[in-house]
Amino acid sequence: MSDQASDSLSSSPKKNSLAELIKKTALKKIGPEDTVLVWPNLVYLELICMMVATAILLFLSLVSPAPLEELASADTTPNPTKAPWYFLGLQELLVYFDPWLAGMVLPTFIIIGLILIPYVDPNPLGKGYYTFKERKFSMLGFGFGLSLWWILILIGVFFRGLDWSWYWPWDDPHVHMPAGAVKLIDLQIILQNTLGLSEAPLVTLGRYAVTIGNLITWALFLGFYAVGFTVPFIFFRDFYRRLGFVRYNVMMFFFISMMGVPMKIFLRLLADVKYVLVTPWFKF
Amino acid sequence: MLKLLEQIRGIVNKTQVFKSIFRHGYPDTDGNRALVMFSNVILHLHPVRVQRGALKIKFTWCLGGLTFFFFIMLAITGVVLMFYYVPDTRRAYNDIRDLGTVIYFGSLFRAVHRWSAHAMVFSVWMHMTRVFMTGSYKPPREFNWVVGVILLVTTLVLSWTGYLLPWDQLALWAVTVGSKMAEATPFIGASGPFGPELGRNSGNDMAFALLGGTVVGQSALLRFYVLHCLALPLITALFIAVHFWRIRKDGFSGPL
Amino acid sequence: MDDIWAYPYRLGIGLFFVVGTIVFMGAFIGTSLWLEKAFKEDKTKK
Amino acid sequence: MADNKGNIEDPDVSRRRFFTLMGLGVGWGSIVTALGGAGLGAARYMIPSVLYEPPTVFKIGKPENYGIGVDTKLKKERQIWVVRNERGIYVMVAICRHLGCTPNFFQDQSLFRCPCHGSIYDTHGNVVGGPAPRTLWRAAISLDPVDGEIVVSFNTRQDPDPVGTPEGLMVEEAGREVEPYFLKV
Repeated sequence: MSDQASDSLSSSPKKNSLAELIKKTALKKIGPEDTVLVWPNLVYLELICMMVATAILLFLSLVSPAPLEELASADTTPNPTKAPWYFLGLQELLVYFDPWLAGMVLPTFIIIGLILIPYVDPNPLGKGYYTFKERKFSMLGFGFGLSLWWILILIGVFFRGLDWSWYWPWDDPHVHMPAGAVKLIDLQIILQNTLGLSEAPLVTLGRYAVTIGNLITWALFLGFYAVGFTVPFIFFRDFYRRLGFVRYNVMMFFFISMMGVPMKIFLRLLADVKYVLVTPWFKF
Repeated sequence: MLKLLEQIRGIVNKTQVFKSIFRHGYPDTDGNRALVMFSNVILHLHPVRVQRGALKIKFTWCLGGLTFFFFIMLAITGVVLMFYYVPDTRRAYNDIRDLGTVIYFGSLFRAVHRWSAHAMVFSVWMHMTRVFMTGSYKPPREFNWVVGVILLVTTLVLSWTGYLLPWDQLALWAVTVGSKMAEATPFIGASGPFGPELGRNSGNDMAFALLGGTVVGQSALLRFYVLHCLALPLITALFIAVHFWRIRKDGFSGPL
Repeated sequence: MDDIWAYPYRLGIGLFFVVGTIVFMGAFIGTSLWLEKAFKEDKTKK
Repeated sequence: MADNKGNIEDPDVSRRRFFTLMGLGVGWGSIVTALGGAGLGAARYMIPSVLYEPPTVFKIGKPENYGIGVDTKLKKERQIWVVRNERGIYVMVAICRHLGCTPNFFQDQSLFRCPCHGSIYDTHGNVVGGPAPRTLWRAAISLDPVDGEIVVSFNTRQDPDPVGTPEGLMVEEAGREVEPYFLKV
């Protein structure tokens, strides 16, 4: 995730940024006057930190003890069932994606994506100090993913009520929302109906009846990735060059997938699309 | 009065017992302050000297240290809670209720355990955000970021396994949902993509291995208990050790 | 597309989603800018 | 001994090299095999062969006890709904196909709604809203020849591939009302 690319594109000519780079990354001499003894400076700081944290924990525990719900029973699910706050982002994703995707594949992507961050970020600037200007792309990219996660958690905590329906703060949380106000439709059926395509399958592969609409959704899905990979390659060639072939492709795969998540959510919200792509084995 | 205390300290510091435990004098001279970091196993997590910038609260926000502190807190309160808990579906719920009603400070220990868990998840996220913001994952510290991500995962799995133990409604349904997700894993879950094609069914898939059965019942409770109280804390502690070791070897990334 | 403001609040949720994400990103970038500035000022003071 | 470039090698060295390589291969091979075997064994160990779980075949009384519509009285005890329509009886499993929560039946709307993630099913089990990817299961049922009670085989379940329609995920009803998932009584 480089942003020198965007830096050199936008503001300073290349020479300057190179000189700056060398200046910034040159080994700094650390003399004894720049360091302090850990005892007592750091050790006492840590002690104070721990005392404060203990005090806060004790206070919270006394004010709000751990809850205990009714005895577990397999026949009645509490309504609504909310996981602890840190899993509500995941629970909210499950509304928009099938369990295999929201529950397994997307979390795995998030974890692998996080692990890969240091290996796809070739920018030597911004190491060990706060900066936004020297690494705009990586800050914006990471910030976007983080914000998505937090907004999903926020929605799960405060805006979901009975039957996992959406409740604004001014809605009565004790009244069930009407069901089935909106019908969700697969994208290929929307295409079939609006373009007047035939519903008859072109080919049948076992359980898989491939229709024209289905092929178009495949094209749209693969096209989304294709465009995502090519556009930066053509228009931000410097960006590509700095990353190199492997880094660029790995990074872009996760980046495009991340952008796909809110896109699918919006397709669901604004166009009532249930699945973008349907096969007998998986749907999303 | 102060003088008297100092005299007592002087005598204590010279006794054979004190010298056998601590290999340094009272850390009021630079020499002893360095020696205390060398010779004390816990303080040895630190270097002798740090850059001035590493002390800035505004730089680290103490988040990594706090996460570790919450982990210690969880270990201590967790051991205390284990004295009164039996992982049996017929007993577990009542054991937890007893903690709140008939055991002195039982409710407090449980509350501290729970709040520490929330706090630990939060501080792990915040620590990660901070490390990203300061670019502290950049070479040569890439691998320590990876270890950090693993610690994030174990923290989340620890909390997930933890909340099955009270055997209340939240416990049962959170784990039911989680095990259904495992069942939906591609290739190794019975309802996941290509799972049935590869011969997975409810008797041999991922969720079955996780729960030790087809429903969230006794064997699932025992499995989660073992994972939560033994296996995962050990794994987490191991990775924390690696995490700290790498910080010591690679140094702080902080400013001067 | 009959009344998209009514339940299930599709447009409302969508807007909330966008605005919320922007606010969180603003907080993230803002914090980083603030800390950057704070550390620069520290340096000049020394 | 000569390789293809015509260089002559000392046969002793080459033989020693061969044995060293073979020794290394055998050594590392057996370590990998042993560790792999141990890993597979551990994985198999985690999958129990005998389960101590409640019975999955049980009786739910005579067909006459169930009137037209959805009967929810066995949801608590057995996690099933018994449904009778004009043609006969079928038994639906009260497990949401999304993530396994227990949906609630709303008599006024004739809908099942799941409290976990908001899936909505109609009385046939078709998905008419929410994230559920498949229709509700129907359990296999039969009549006991001795006392005439309905025998439910909880783990033998009908699970056809649904078709996406503007109305939701649907399965043709005629195809579902077949033995052993339907009783014409």
